[in-house]
Amino acid sequence: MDTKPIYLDHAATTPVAPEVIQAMLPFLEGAYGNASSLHSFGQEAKAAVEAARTRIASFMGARPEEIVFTSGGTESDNFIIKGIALSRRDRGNHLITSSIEHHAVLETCDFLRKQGVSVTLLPVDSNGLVDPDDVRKAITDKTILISIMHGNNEIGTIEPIAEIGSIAREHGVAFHTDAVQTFGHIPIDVDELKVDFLSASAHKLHGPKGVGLAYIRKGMKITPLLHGGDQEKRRRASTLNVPGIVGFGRAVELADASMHTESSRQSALRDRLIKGLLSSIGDTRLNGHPVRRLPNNANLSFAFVEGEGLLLSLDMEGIAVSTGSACTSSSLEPSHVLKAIGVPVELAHGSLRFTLGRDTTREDIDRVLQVMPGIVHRLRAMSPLVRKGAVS
Amino acid sequence: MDTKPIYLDHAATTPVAPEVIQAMLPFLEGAYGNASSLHSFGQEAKAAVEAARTRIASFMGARPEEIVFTSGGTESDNFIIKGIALSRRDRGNHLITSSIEHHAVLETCDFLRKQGVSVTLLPVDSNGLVDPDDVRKAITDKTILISIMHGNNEIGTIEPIAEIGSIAREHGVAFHTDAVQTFGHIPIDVDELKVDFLSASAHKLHGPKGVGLAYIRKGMKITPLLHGGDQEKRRRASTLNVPGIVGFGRAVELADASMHTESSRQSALRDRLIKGLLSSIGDTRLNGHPVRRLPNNANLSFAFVEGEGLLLSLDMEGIAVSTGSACTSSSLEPSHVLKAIGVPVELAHGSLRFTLGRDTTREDIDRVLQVMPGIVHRLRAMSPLVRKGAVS
Amino acid sequence: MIQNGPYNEKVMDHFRNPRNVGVLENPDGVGTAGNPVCGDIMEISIQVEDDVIKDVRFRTFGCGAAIATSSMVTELVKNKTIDEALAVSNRAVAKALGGLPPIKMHCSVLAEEALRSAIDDFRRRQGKP
Amino acid sequence: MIQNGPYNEKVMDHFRNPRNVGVLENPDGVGTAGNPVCGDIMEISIQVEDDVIKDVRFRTFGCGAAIATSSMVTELVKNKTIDEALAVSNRAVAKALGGLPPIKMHCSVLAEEALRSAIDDFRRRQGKP
Ligand SMILES: Cc1ncc(COP(=O)(O)O)c(C=O)c1O
Ligand SMILES: Cc1ncc(COP(=O)(O)O)c(C=O)c1O
Repeated sequence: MDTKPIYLDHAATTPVAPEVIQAMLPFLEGAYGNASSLHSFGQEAKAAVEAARTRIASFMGARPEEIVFTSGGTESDNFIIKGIALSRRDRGNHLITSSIEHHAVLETCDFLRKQGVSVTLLPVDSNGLVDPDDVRKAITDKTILISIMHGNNEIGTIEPIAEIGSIAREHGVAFHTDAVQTFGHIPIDVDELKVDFLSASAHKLHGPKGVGLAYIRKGMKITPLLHGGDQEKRRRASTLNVPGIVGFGRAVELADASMHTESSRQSALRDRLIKGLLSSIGDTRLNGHPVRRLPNNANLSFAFVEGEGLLLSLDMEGIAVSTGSACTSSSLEPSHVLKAIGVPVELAHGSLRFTLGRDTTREDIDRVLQVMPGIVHRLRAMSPLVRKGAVS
Repeated sequence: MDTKPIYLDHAATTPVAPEVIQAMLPFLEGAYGNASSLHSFGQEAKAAVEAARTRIASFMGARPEEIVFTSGGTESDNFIIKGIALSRRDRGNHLITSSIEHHAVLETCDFLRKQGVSVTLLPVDSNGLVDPDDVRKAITDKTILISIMHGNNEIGTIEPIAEIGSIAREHGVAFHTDAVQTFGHIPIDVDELKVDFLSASAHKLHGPKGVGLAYIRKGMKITPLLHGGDQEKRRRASTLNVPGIVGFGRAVELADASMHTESSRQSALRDRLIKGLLSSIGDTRLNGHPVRRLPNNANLSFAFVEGEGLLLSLDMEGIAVSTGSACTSSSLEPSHVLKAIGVPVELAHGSLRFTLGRDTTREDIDRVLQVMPGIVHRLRAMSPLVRKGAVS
Repeated sequence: MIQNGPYNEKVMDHFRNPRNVGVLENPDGVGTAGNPVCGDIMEISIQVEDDVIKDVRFRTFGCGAAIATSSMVTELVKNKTIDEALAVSNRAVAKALGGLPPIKMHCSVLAEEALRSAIDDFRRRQGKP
Repeated sequence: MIQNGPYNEKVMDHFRNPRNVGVLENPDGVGTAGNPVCGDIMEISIQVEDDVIKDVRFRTFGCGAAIATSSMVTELVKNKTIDEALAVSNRAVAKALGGLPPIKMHCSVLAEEALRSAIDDFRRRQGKP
């Protein structure tokens, strides 16, 4: 392809910002010390880690000591959910979560279920919203944790976290939110959201892959997932990923500076994309909430065709999108999220997720709008599901 | 300080090789795709990951699909030991390990002990060697895993892994070795060592921090530690750390090329250091095996003084060393390893670990030999443990 | 073969330029395999003269591999006798495409099934068992 | 204060150039605290004239903080009356050093203890309670 590639899969991962790479390089090149070492090499690394921790904590209204660095969103989700299940075993064995969580939450809950923990999977409405009242009703005296994601990675719906947080507090139940998709994209304040635990991952906000964080509210006891050395106040062992953490810190700084303008800029482009696709291609629907959605997410289903064919056809045009969450794109199952919001299975198979980023321009969107109708038309012409004359 | 800093703490972490940084940069800059994504960005990332996997597998005599990338040595140790304890729960609940393992193994075993698993901690001799016969005797019909480290991170002793592997096979017990300190430093072949599981960490061989591997012999079932997406054939979820993995691959390539010459070069320098210190400073002993030791490790105890004072004094001279394992350097306890080999506690407090690397020169060693006697003398002069006239 | 995507160049060629797309006006046999709930459905129609498949068309709802295997199976059986066509296994289809990712091998099975189903339909119409 | 090591500049200064190292020839009181098994032992000897600590020396086996706190406590009590010296708390020692890492606060406690032990010894020798 001759034209500049257009990356519209920012929910899968984002380009590392040049400023982030610049911030990381000194810690790859010269300042390579182990942050646990007492000598100057170590202390230089440690100072950089603590600066990043302070920066990130202040961004989310937390205290530095409430941040535990991890290897990513998956580890944070596993750490928090398993850690609470273990540390509160004597208080109960019931978890509440939603049916549209990321697999890092759902599979962890599934694992715990096999260990004898009972799990309530709350339904969502057709826009993907959890009803806070459902949460209230699901709480029992055995409930030890509620885990509801902040923004959904597939359909972009933003959940009523603060409302659920109030309910959790009323009942004295710990509350976790997977904020991997929202962190750095929309404002987050752990006190306003009333969360006790939060997961985030640097590579979703133009930071490096392989680093994330678990926010653990002061006073909350939790069993570690990684046992070993004394790092992170004995909450997460292993040599600190200094360049990764420094990069995460810089990425948060950049997000902080641009979040406000980017979120309105991207929302406008997102809406242009959604309106354009819905109007130019028949038998197409938008998935997720029309308004309460991530600024960068457009998820649509195109009847009669299968998503992978659309994805490959777009890829041939230099346009990168996703058929669902990247981590399950090799699965044959249609998305559990689309299923949960009631998209018929055949239609779910024909879904695409476009996720915009800081680098996305209006020209990019217009190019998608230009090529999509032809691609859908070509695949529909091949599809046995199209009744003759059903689609032009 | 005016002189060039001398880094002699390679067991804590190593400088990232310039070639490794060069290999990583393209995957931070342009090729930032998520390796699970179907589009070209994703497939480019995936191809790079698979090339690294193949490279690393061949280095250790394994098949690519036997390698699971993790966030480091600690995660690999936790994953393997907890994963086997869970997946073989119906076959038994007994683990065998040694008293000189890294905390990532010991603390994991401790955690499992609290969950009802029984753990045999084998002693070591005064050189730090595990007796294979002790392993044999400890095996019961409930034993599900033996975990003995390849090379000790504090005193450098290399354990008789192949012998223990034979015994494990005879008894049909799975066998894990923590090879974090040996990987890339001495030859490793999983078939010759007769291991079923192995842990390694890239930052110990001039690779990046935050990436490691778990070797899992074909056919061995194991419960994941990180549940979530479909990555790593469902053995370890989370977006792959593409630049980290690529860097790990390059680091292994470099180690492969230089290991042979480096191991004899470093052994010679190490011996020069040990002999020099023993001869110029009285009341000093070498810890660990005189011959079966890591090429880059010298661990010595200096009577009457405390290690941190030595470390800080050396740091003031621009020389970076460690008092034990970096991850516990903030602890007040003397090293469990020195205790296990019978070093009296007061003496253990006065121990230093010098670990050499590819960048270590003879001049570096000579400079240490030049400054150490004065440093020890100065601290001894302050020490109430020195009987008048006991030390010059 | 170095692949830049999930599929090799041959698969991508058949995905990009599928052969024999469509439905025959007056087919002698039509068969389908798969179902849309599973995300794959293939429809093959054949025209048979003197026991030879003179023309063949397919329509597929499915992933890239599903489209490519349908396309390839039509190529492989065109101008073959019915018996020769029945001997075309799913492995032969996958092989002709230069290989498929393991997770996509089921698509080649579907292609084989759709073809057999079309031949069954042809035989039924002929009054054969 | 920006620190480049585990300790601030003041602590490092006292580690590098400890004040009043050694043992007095004819002390009026000697005290120790800690024990080598724990990795810290301090010994303080004092010379007292008219209830004033005229001279003081220390020897320490221990970490950088242990050495620095010993050094600082000798500075703080030199030329103080016994009562003034007894009023020097471990927090005062840590504060005079510009702060210690939390994990090292026990060193300042040891320094206080060694001093009190030396004063106790002095009083014992004086026949006081
Ligand atoms: C909502 C959500 N949670 C968790 C994760 C897992 O994060 P990571 O892949 O960094 O482990 C992701 C992304 O993959 C996500 O979108
Ligand atoms: C023997 C050994 N095992 C495990 C580890 C843990 O590795 P990491 O810090 O990369 O998690 C280390 C080093 O810290 C080690 O030396």
